[in-house]
Amino acid sequence: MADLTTRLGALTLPNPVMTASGCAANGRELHRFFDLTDLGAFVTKTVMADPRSGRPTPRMAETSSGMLNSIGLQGPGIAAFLDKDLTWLHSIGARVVVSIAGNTAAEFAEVARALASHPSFACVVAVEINISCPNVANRGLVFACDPMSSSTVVGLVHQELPPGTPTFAKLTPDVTDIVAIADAALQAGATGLTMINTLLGIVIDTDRLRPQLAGITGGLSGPAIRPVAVRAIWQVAGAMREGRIDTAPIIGVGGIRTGLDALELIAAGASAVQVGTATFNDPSAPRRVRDELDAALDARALTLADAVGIAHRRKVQL
Amino acid sequence: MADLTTRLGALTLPNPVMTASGCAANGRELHRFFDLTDLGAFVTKTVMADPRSGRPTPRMAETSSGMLNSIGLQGPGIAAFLDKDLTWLHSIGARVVVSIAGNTAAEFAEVARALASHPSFACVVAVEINISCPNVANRGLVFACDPMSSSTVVGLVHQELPPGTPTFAKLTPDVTDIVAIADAALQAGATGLTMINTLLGIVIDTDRLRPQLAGITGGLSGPAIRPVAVRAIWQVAGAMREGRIDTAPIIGVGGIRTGLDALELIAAGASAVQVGTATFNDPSAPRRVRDELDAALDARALTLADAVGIAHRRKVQL
Amino acid sequence: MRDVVQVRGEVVANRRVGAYHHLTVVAPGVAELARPGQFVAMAVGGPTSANLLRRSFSLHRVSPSGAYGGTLDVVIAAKGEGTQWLTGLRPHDEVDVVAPLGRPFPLPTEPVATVLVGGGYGSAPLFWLAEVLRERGCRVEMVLGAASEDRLFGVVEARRSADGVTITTDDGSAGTKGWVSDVLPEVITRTGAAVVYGCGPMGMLRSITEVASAHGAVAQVAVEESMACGVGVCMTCVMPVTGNDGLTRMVRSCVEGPVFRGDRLRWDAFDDGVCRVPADTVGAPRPGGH
Amino acid sequence: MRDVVQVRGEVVANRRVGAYHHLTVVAPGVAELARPGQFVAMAVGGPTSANLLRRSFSLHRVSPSGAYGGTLDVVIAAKGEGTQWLTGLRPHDEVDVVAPLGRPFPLPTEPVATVLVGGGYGSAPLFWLAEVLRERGCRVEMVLGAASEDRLFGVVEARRSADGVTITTDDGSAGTKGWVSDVLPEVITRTGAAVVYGCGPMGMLRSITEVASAHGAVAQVAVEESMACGVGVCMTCVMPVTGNDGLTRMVRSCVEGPVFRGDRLRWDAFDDGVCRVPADTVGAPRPGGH
Ligand SMILES: Cc1cc2nc3c(=O)[nH]c(=O)nc-3n(C[C@H](O)[C@H](O)[C@H](O)COP(=O)(O)OP(=O)(O)OC[C@H]3O[C@@H](n4cnc5c(N)ncnc54)[C@H](O)[C@@H]3O)c2cc1C
Ligand SMILES: Cc1cc2nc3c(=O)[nH]c(=O)nc-3n(C[C@H](O)[C@H](O)[C@H](O)COP(=O)(O)OP(=O)(O)OC[C@H]3O[C@@H](n4cnc5c(N)ncnc54)[C@H](O)[C@@H]3O)c2cc1C
Ligand SMILES: Cc1cc2nc3c(=O)[nH]c(=O)nc-3n(C[C@H](O)[C@H](O)[C@H](O)COP(=O)(O)O)c2cc1C
Ligand SMILES: Cc1cc2nc3c(=O)[nH]c(=O)nc-3n(C[C@H](O)[C@H](O)[C@H](O)COP(=O)(O)O)c2cc1C
Ligand code: FES
Ligand code: FES
Repeated sequence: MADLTTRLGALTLPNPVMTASGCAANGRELHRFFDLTDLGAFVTKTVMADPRSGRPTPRMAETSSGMLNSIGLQGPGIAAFLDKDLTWLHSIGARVVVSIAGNTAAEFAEVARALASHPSFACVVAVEINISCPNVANRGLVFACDPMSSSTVVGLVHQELPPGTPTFAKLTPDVTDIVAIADAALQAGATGLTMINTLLGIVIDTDRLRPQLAGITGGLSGPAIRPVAVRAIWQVAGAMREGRIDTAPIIGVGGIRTGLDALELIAAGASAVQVGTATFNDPSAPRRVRDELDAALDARALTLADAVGIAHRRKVQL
Repeated sequence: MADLTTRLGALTLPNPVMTASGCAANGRELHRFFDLTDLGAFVTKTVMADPRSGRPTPRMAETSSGMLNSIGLQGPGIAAFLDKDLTWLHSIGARVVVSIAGNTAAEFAEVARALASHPSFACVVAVEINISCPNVANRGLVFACDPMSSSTVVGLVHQELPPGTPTFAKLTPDVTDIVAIADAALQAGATGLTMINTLLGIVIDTDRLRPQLAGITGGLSGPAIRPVAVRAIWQVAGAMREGRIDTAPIIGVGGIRTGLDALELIAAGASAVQVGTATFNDPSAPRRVRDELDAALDARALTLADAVGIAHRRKVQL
Repeated sequence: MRDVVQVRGEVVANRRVGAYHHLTVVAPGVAELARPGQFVAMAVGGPTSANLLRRSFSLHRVSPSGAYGGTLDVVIAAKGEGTQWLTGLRPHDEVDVVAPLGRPFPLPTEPVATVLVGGGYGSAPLFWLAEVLRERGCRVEMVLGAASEDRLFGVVEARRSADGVTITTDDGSAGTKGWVSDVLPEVITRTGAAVVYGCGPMGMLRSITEVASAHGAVAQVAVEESMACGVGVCMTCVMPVTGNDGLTRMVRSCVEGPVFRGDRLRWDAFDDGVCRVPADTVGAPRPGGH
Repeated sequence: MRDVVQVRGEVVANRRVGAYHHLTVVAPGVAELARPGQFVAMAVGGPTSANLLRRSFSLHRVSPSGAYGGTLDVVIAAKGEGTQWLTGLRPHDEVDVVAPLGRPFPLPTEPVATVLVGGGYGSAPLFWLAEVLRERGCRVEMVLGAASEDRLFGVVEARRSADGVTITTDDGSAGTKGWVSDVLPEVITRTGAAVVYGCGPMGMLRSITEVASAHGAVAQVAVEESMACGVGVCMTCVMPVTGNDGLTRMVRSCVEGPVFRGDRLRWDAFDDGVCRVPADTVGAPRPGGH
């Protein structure tokens, strides 16, 4: 057993493996396959203020080593989420990261406020601010495509949470300069960053010759995008090492299927990782990834802490 | 046999299938597997002014349904290219698209000038301007990440080519707003656009725990990225249909392995397609894709011209 | 208690049956938990696969212990990459299975007459259902329909499992030429059926529901929507269903289905391969909204 | 005339040999074109594969026509996903092959003495080479080395194909304990060899080259660099090689190799798993970058 303990700012977790938001619902379903408390943390499906039906179907298309989804942030709304889902997660003793979003910056704040005032907030170890969603006030441009919108949201959410609550801004890779967005989120007070959300993609149904998803575009996820996730983490961690932006913990997500995949993101600079699409292939994937990571670190005689960002230190000088 | 004839502005080609720059060298190697004149056009490896050794090795990493490459635009320089490679392509009767690049906007122009004055320019049906490469004058930022740099390059190249020479600006998907870059390239005089170049990625070697590529970052290509290519083409073709930018032909590239894959890009708005990484899996891929596309169009009782952008017309109104 | 298992199954047999493949897989632990109407999700492509998503199939039959340990049977139409891979499996090949999944067909508490309607491979789960119903003293009639004779599944088995069998094919190559909905009214009327069970394409399930309602019977239908996970975590498989409170919600067909009461499904939302979100759905987009 | 074929091969046999698998594949047309030192590129993972790139293997042997039509043999060490898939193939499975590729070992025009040095599976192409050399009247000595006995390939075959055989293992489990370079000077001296052929890991090829040069022999070595295409179109497999004009260029080892004259390779560029571009290479990056 390698020492898997990880530190994300002031937060310490027994191991670095989490579910990814939207890939594990709110816990009950995966709890049939493994004990959620085996994970470093459980990340909930992004919740917004009101109930949302989500998009029409088809909502998914399989792609080479990945998939597109266009769920449209379907969910019960924050009130029902707190009373039913978070309360249940609390009852089983899970460490919970709650993912929140809003159509406007004010809605983010509203959701954060409701969350902070609920009794089950006690099980919340961090809040993930999903800024990779469309900003209604800005022509539907994704918050995380714009440094200004990103920092507004993060700032407003922080005001609603008890001081010291760890927050992670979740970034989209669909930008020219992810370091600039990371910088804006950290300047606005985020404890750290979660990278990456899905890439925007389209699949055409070649029988009907129209987009396969009813909502036309969807988010690309799965092993196909892992090199993009590793690159995003590397760039942002690199900017931190060079002092170009503040140093902060990174949660890596994107294409992790095995313990070695997780190790890639960790070596690039992530202090924790999330397993998303792979869970659809194997409902036990998050726990399996934890065990495989454990074995991989053992085989290399490393602790988790040793491995974080190790590839920067070992990179070849040409 | 479906009618595969395609029109790219003033240029008419007998079929829409091409090789992708850098995935077919300069022709001799693939000519052992099939006759290059069977293709709509042959696209050469990007050539710059001087000979270039390219990057150290390892230069490649296999990824899930794709690969990373960091070749570093290795090549013989424009003079040797013209005398040996273009002359040979001319001799076999190929229709050639020459891909050019430069470290500076002026180098692009220099390469274009040399090209235009060579006797074998006669076999050149179009010039592809690979602006998805680093601009030495702008901190190494890729030209195609910035509308201004993109338009400067395209404008300068145009001045060096005989009036009416079709040019295609090749765009990177690694930008927040690809429509803005497309617009800049077209405003500057490009006949059309080639989309997409590779996505920036990193793979970590989990034994050595350092980046697997000697050059650290590489370009992600292959079926893994097809949904991103389809999306980029869809967005730009959509902007054209809505009159937000000038209408111009699009050459689609990214993840095509089969005729149905090609049809996806075509239905999204591409008038021609390029087959890149799939050639490494199957050296006959470009010609096979042509034949499979032919059969797929036949089965749907469509000509190539019918199929271009058809998914926009058929999309579901919600 | 665990109500689902994930096991590395071993293929015992893979037989061609008409247009389909009948696959038998050793999958210990499934039979003890499974009931008719539930399904299995199988991983495809082996360790180097580019296809990540599991494929779902109705459980045709399960047997708690045979010569090889507990097995499950499915009937597969080779369609795309995943089903082609599965139907190409040979004995001793491995396939990862998660089962049983979803809600089974609800069984009547009284020994009423029932009609079981299957379209194409949709008949696969019905023979097992028929046995269970007859054990409870229910009369079971079966109606099997398909485009053509080779796409009918289980005609011989139907004669054994049911008290009466009616066959339809679109082209008339077997049984009555036409659709199951053409013969269904007569069967319901004749048997006085209280419940009609259906499994097959959505269009067929809709007409079964209409015919059943018109004849005072309840329809229980097993739907088929694209599923990325099959276990309830991805929200891709939703459809609009009206609940006991009269409100429509987008519910997951993998965990709240695949069996729904036919009259609870919002058939008006399905059209041309798309299922829209009815305007009165809980949380439906508001004008200007999401 | 075509000098390469792409065919859908069929596996005839897959035998375990020590730490390796010896695969025989029906691949019509290859044997007629192939010469020792050339290689084959095989697609892996079947139709749903996430592994796009072909895997390269030295041709161990070819036979123009046997019971099954022309075949080729390769010796494979299971390492990552691709080689695991290949070594798991069973008779009648299909595998797409492109062969022969690359430049073969150049043969001496005179009947000189030669030494053939193989490290691990690197010996695979040498037995065929030995036959061809002996047909030309060359004396052939073989030196086979590996980490341990199970990683030696073809010791028995070597005794048949060569006039003398020396074995080394790192752990002494067979033959002399040590490296091939420890015994090579004696073999060259004793036989008066004019050419040393080598195939194996890069470190070994380097020392073979050094020993050969020191003893006035020419080294011809078959290198191994990661290859994305194997056919010369991707530029991933390059290494710095000095040409007849004395200039170093980054050349493709798949078409201009895999066999190079050892003294033409810029060994100084290889270090710690990376091959740098020597500063005097044609087109090398200038300060300030390319
Ligand atoms: C509850 C349930 C029970 C089913 N029972 C059977 C059965 O008994 N026999 C049988 O032959 N088929 C059955 N199907 C349909 C079967 O799952 C699909 O035909 C299969 O997934 C197609 O996979 P593919 O790789 O061949 O096709 P592709 O088109 O390549 O599949 C691409 C993706 O879309 C999904 N997909 C495509 N069509 C369907 C579909 N109709 N339903 C769900 N997902 C789909 C696939 O799972 C995959 O993720 C059932 C589906 C569901 C949801
Ligand atoms: C000319 C040549 C001849 C070879 N002959 C033999 C032989 O006779 N027997 C044998 O067992 N092996 C041989 N190899 C090595 C063999 O090609 C690799 O072991 C194999 O490609 C590894 O594939 P994998 O999927 O198991 O490993 P992975 O590490 O999963 O491969 C990932 C990617 O890297 C490439 N790669 C990894 N290692 C190598 C390597 N050493 N050489 C080339 N590409 C590599 C793979 O092709 C693949 O694209 C030869 C290589 C070359 C270039
Ligand atoms: C079906 C699906 C639903 C998702 N929903 C959310 C979501 O609600 N909130 C969010 O922040 N990310 C969401 N994501 C993105 C994932 O959390 C993750 O960032 C992304 O899928 C990349 O990781 P992966 O490759 O491991 O899946 C979703 C992804 C998928 C596939
Ligand atoms: C090995 C390799 C080398 C490439 N070299 C070039 C190049 O020189 N110029 C260029 O414009 N694109 C180059 N590309 C990008 C391809 O032309 C193409 O845009 C990209 O690979 C996406 O297509 P694909 O998925 O079909 O490969 C290269 C791609 C690969 C894989
Ligand atoms: S298939 Fe994933 S929730 Fe139903
Ligand atoms: S492997 Fe592609 S050029 Fe050598």
